Amino acid sequence: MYYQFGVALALTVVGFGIMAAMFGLQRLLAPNNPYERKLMPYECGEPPTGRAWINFNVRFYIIALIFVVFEVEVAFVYPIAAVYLDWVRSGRRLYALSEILIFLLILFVGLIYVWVKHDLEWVKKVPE
Amino acid sequence: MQTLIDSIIASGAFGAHPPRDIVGAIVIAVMCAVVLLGIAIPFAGIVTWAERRVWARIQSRVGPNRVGPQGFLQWLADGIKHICKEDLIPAEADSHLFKLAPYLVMLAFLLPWAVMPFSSSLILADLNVGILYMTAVTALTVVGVLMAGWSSNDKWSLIGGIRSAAQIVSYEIPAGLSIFPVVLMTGTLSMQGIIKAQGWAPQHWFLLANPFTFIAANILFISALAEGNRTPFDLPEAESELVAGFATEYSGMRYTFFFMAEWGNLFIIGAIMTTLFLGGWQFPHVSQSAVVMNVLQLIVFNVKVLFVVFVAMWIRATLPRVRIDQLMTVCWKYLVPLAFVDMIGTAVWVAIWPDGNRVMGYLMLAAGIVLAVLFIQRVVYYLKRSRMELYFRPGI
Amino acid sequence: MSETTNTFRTEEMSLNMGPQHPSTHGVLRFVVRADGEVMREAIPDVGYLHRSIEKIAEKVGYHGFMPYTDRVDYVCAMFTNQGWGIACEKLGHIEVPRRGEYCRVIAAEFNRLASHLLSVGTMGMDIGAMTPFTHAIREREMINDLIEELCGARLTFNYMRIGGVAWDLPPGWREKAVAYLDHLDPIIDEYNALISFNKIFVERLINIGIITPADAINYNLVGPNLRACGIKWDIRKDIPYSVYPDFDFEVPIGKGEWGTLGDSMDRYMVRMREMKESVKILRQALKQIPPGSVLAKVARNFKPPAGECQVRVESARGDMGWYVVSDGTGYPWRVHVRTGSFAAMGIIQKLSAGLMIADLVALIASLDVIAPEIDR
Amino acid sequence: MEPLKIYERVQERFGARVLETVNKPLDPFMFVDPAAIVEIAQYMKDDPELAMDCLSNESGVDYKDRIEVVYHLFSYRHRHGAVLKVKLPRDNPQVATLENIWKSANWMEREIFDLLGVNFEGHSDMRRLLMPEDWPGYPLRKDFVEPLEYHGISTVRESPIIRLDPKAKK
Amino acid sequence: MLAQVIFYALAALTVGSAAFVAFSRNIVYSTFSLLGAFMGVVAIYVLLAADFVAMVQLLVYVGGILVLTIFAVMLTQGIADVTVSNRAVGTAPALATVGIAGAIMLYAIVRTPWHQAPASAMAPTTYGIGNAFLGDYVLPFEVASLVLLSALIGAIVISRHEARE
Amino acid sequence: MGGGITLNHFLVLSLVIFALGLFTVLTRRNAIGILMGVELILNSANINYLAFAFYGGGTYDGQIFAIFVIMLAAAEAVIGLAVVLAIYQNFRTIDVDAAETMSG
Amino acid sequence: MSLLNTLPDYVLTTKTDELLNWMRKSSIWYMLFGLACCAIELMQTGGPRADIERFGATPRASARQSDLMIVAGTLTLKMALRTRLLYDQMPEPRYVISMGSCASCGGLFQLAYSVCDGVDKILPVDVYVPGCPPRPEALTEGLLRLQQKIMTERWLTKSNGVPKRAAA
Amino acid sequence: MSAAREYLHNIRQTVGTIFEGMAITASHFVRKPYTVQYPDRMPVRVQDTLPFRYRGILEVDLEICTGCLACERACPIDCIVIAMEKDPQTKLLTLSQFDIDIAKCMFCGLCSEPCPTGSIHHTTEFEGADYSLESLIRRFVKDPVIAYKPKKGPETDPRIAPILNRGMRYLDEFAQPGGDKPPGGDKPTEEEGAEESA
Ligand code: SF4
Ligand code: SF4
Ligand code: SF4
Repeated sequence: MYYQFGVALALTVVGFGIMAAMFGLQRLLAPNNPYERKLMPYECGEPPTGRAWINFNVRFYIIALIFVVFEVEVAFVYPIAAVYLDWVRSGRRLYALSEILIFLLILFVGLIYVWVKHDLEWVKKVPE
Repeated sequence: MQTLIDSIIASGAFGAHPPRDIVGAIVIAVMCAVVLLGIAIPFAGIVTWAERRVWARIQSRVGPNRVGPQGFLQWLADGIKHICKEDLIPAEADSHLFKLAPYLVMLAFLLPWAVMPFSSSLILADLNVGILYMTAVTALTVVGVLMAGWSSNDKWSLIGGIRSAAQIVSYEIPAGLSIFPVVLMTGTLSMQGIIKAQGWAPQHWFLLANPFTFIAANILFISALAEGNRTPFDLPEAESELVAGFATEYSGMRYTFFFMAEWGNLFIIGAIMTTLFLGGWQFPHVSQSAVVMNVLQLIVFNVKVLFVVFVAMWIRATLPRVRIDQLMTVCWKYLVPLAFVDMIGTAVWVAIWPDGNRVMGYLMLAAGIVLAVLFIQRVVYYLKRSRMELYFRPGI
Repeated sequence: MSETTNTFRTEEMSLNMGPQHPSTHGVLRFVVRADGEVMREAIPDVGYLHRSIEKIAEKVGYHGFMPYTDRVDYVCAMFTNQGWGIACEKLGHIEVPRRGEYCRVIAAEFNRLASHLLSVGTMGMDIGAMTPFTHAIREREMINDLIEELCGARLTFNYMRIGGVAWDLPPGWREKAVAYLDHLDPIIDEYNALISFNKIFVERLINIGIITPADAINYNLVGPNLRACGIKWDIRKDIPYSVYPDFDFEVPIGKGEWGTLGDSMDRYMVRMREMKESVKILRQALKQIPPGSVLAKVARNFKPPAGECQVRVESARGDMGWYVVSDGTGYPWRVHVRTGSFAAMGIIQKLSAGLMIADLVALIASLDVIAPEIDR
Repeated sequence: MEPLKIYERVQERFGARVLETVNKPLDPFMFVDPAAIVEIAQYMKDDPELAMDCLSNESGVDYKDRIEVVYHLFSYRHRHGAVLKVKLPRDNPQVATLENIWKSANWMEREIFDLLGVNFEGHSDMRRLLMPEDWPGYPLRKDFVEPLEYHGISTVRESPIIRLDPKAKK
Repeated sequence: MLAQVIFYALAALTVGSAAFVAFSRNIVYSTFSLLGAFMGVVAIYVLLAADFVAMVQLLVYVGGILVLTIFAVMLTQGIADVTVSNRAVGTAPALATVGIAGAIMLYAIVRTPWHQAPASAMAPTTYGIGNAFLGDYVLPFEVASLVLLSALIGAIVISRHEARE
Repeated sequence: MGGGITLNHFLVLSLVIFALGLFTVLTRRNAIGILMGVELILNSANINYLAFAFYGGGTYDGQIFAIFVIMLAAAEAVIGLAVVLAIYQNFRTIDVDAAETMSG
Repeated sequence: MSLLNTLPDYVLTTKTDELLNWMRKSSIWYMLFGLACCAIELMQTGGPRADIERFGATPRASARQSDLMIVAGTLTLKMALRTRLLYDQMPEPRYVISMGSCASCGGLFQLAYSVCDGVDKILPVDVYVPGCPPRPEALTEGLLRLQQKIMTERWLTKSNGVPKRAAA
Repeated sequence: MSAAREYLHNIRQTVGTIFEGMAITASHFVRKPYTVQYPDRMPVRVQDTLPFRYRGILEVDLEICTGCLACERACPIDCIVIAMEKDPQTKLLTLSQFDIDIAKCMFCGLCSEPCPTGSIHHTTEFEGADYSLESLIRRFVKDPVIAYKPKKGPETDPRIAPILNRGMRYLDEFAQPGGDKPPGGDKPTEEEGAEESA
């Protein structure tokens, strides 16, 4: 197993090595004379107004909240999904099935809740 | 992998009693380099060229055809041009993160190649959590994209980055859920294991194993498109709204890496689909020699992958783009519940027929054929309607 | 969840869309005040293409101004030509030969087809579908070939003259034109099936930028934008000019089948239907074009008597008003063009509140604004 | 209804504040008192007989001694139109805005202000529409002279063709 | 000895990023360096033959919690002024506390004679965990889903309710 | 785990991470910063679990505990960040002390 | 180029230069920069009939990734300032094609008060394409001219960072 | 339960329309690309496929230019410059300069309309891209030439006659005021094949 994950490590190292090499080549070949106007933020040819580091809409945040919960749930289901077949083969199918069903349904309730509470909708109207 | 290393040591290429781990490291590094330089990066490039050609043909154009035969080297030209381009870092940008972001995005593009099952024995590392690994590392893109969007200190980039991040994370859920049917039916997470559980004939593929897996395959494909920022979900680089999304400020090589990662991910999407649902490298056992078989399997695998990639391009050339709220609606109100139901259904199915149901496979195959016939009928209909002269040569 | 964002406003950001921005056709600029994805308002900023054509009219004579009218609205230059021609003829009391009028109508309707094709094509492009756009461009190219053969230019035609047209139909041209129309009909249907009825496309357009009929009139919207609000009004029918009374054709109006009456989808569909109508008109015109001369006698230094007039022609973007004041010399005293896009731009700020940035793009495309028509 | 009839109707309603009705063969029009333009416009919009629900065109003309603002009204209900004009002094011309009656006046008046310098009182935002904010003068006036350069960009360009004999110039 | 190299490299990565998280004055930098810490920990898990746990860590921490944190930072910070101005506890006392606690634990660690079994063979851990979930640990497993549900609902309620004021 | 890497290595490593996390928790006034510290601490705890499971003759209990810890960490993060959002929405700041004073 | 001749590995450099130039010239990404009537012809140049993508030229939305700015149309004074900024924001090497008489010298709008007569007043122009508007093939020809120009550039011998332009 | 029906309806509609769209795009794979592979890979030069009326770059046949200056006067933007001397005793006009600024020209055709001999006319040539503005000025007079004097009756000079015919044919293209023509006109038919290029 170490060898197998070692591959992942090696991939990272080698890949970054390749990237670094390309950057070196670019430094060798590409022209480079920055000046102040060239480095202005690109905004369709207008001088930019206001700073770009603004706080964005809260919707994305809610989505992320919901996402994390379901992500954990997905992580939990993996092992039992992996062994489910063995359990079925060894005749304890109803037991295993009910396990999975209960687990999933409980979280499905969560999804329904979020749904009916309109937390999945996007805000369209912004009253002044 | 170990066997290979052992054989190398036995051959005494590294002297009598070399330290085993060092040799292993060297071998692995070399193989990684081969895979990256020989397969990953060229495929990423070739996919861009192919996409431009396919797209052009659909739009009754020709597409790039000057660099090399049929413009085959277009991707190389693009790359080298970008090497020769100036590399700008905007003054207001946060230069450290700005430089770091491409590495992260590339990382998410590099790691999946470790478990890419090219053939029965051509695989860098057959992790026994392979598919889980695949989904986990592709999630790394989000951080890189957010970093790029934020550090550029440019409004378009920020919106693009955040859109992209929200989109990728949301669609990870249906993607993850729609993998489970296969896991439930095979009881393994390793890529090779999943492929070995299928046969070479279409009715033995998981795509047609039963209705639930069919739905799961579609859900996975859609979610994968969304995670790869492909049309109809290409909001982050929606050219008509946000100029170029989170990559607006990037130029030269750094931009190329985003570019490469995006199109390379297309290949990875294809690989996942092929492995899970299209029977991977499975090929009838026509020859005794392992080499021949491996070559055949390699070809089969790549053909299937490229077909999936082609479908993605085709969709891109057909569909318009959805809006951000519709994006979320599709994900949370359609795909996720469907995936839930689908998974439960598969669980029941497996509980009833633990070893699969052969008859169903043939039924599904028949249904698929009917669908294809209908489709071709429509195509012929449109060809008849608009009198345009037919033309079958692939290139021009 | 909506209350949340009411009480809790995330910080506003002001975005610059344009002047160089893929979605804004030509050089428009919008200052968008957005909250995340949702816009508070989009303030149009025009004038990046103000070429002072109205002033130039006072420097070059009546004849010399004809090529400039091409540039007032280059997407459908035939109508600007026609408008200027009709205005001058009205001022100078010139009678245009019937065949000339027919040539004008034929050229103009072909141009309307081209213009609508471009409009629906860019609509598709802004929604994100590239293929319909290129297909529309392909059809445009064919129309360009026809018009090129007629008047020698693809875009800036300078086809019409005061008192008629400069070139008669070349031999064999009518057959080609009819053949093209036969080709175009199925293409329009195919185009509909490809994009217009696509679920995603419809969902993107319905209930976006709804204009009530009262608003439409109050803001002086014209042409397809006005008809999309359910008002059956077409200069060609209601204040007939040229030889339009000879033809029978429908005036398609918005029905709001998909969403609400007067939303972007209606505007889009009205254009699609108008193309069909133009095809109808063209078939009749090409059939019943009379023989005769195409150009009336007009002095080289054309000096209309002092006076003023306003003529209205139905261009592809709707009622285009030419207000010309002559002082009896060879140079017009004042020329003012009132165009459809100008009014359409005026209403965008009102419509944009509460839309998303992506919707703004769709809205602009559906109103079919063309920069030079606004700025002139 | 015929334009002339419309003018009569307005005239008998407003009497002296309608200065004169010019019956040109092409488009007859009517000069009104700039002070009364709002009332007259409001009346013409509200009166059921006239029902001018659309201000289809508003433009300004610079006659060397005065500036005229021309309103082309139109009624979609009765399908008839009318032309109003107001005479304004050339230095600091001012007239009340019609923005509150017809929304379409908003941009047209901005354009007139931009190009002719007519100041519309009560207009919601009286900014330049087409020209840059820092543009000198009003281009459509007859005595407008083009500035030689703008932000360092010279606005004149010599023809690259050198005429061999100056006397042949027309 | 390659194993040692790798181990120390990973440990250095983890500790380094963690230190950056702790000491950086720029909240955005700390957030992004959290990524390094998590990745390092993932690798450490792998070294400890817990491949499945490592993947879950990658999935949940990097893919989920980190993204959520970044969102939170971007949402709440007036990001122009990111430096955390004055600290709750002064740096010195904090260092002292941490130092003392650390020293005690270090002492405990080195002094305790841990019974060390020889490193167990690399069994694929997924099945073991799965069987345990369906077997002995079935109750915690179901409770976990309840916890997640309550977390979801709670989060939604909080973030909405508070805003209604 | 060959190569002379013993249990103590991992324990010390986790100890260091724990210390850093503790330091973060102590010194940050920024609620998000505190949460980040907590995450670090939980990670170090997990390393301990796995280390003991690994060197303690490979039963799966350690790993299962680790997974539950991760789950709890996720739940905690979700709730915590929701609270952060709520505080921010009400007080436009996430300075913990400030929030306390203002809520009083 | 005297500097070039002094190089010992003259052949090597020139061959590499040729290779680089060949690659660069066959992947010219132009910025979507339609200003006026010519913009329509620019669109149609990208369209099916005269498909300019055959030469590897694709439109880009962002100036950061584009090599070529096709000034297609009338450049008003109000727009000129923005154009300059956009040009500044393109990374080098960057090229400019002036499409149509307006962009070249103001064309028929030299009479106008609000038009900047010619883009060459604010930018260095590489290729002028006459026409009003130039038909797509004409623009394609302009692109080919630009490619010829690129082929004459020298890369391995740089002076102050910017590649030396060979005399056109 | 209309909500559920709508839910399913949405799915069905989406799938159906996408199916249609994919069919159309698929059908385009086997259609002929519309591209004309300018400049090299095409059977016939684009210039030759353009119609006779195409307003390309201007061309002047000095042999038949009468020096009447009509074109210079007609051009709205003065991009034609003609200079002449009149020889006092022979009363012959000598064209010493005939320059057209192609960079400025707007290809409107107003100049070729009044030309009595069709000497100034538009060609189907459009390739004029160049690196400098100066090279875009067309200077037709190399060394001064005697202006053409239109004769009564047909042109006899075999060198000039074909040119004059071409010029006259070019003029014929323009509609004559009041001239009565049968429908379709009786024009030379060089311009066939504009569609073949498609
Ligand atoms: S050159 Fe001619 S076509 Fe091009 S922008 Fe200028 S006026 Fe329009
Ligand atoms: S074509 Fe028009 S612009 Fe050109 S020279 Fe002739 S008249 Fe002048
Ligand atoms: S070209 Fe024709 S119009 Fe011009 S001077 Fe010569 S003859 Fe007269």
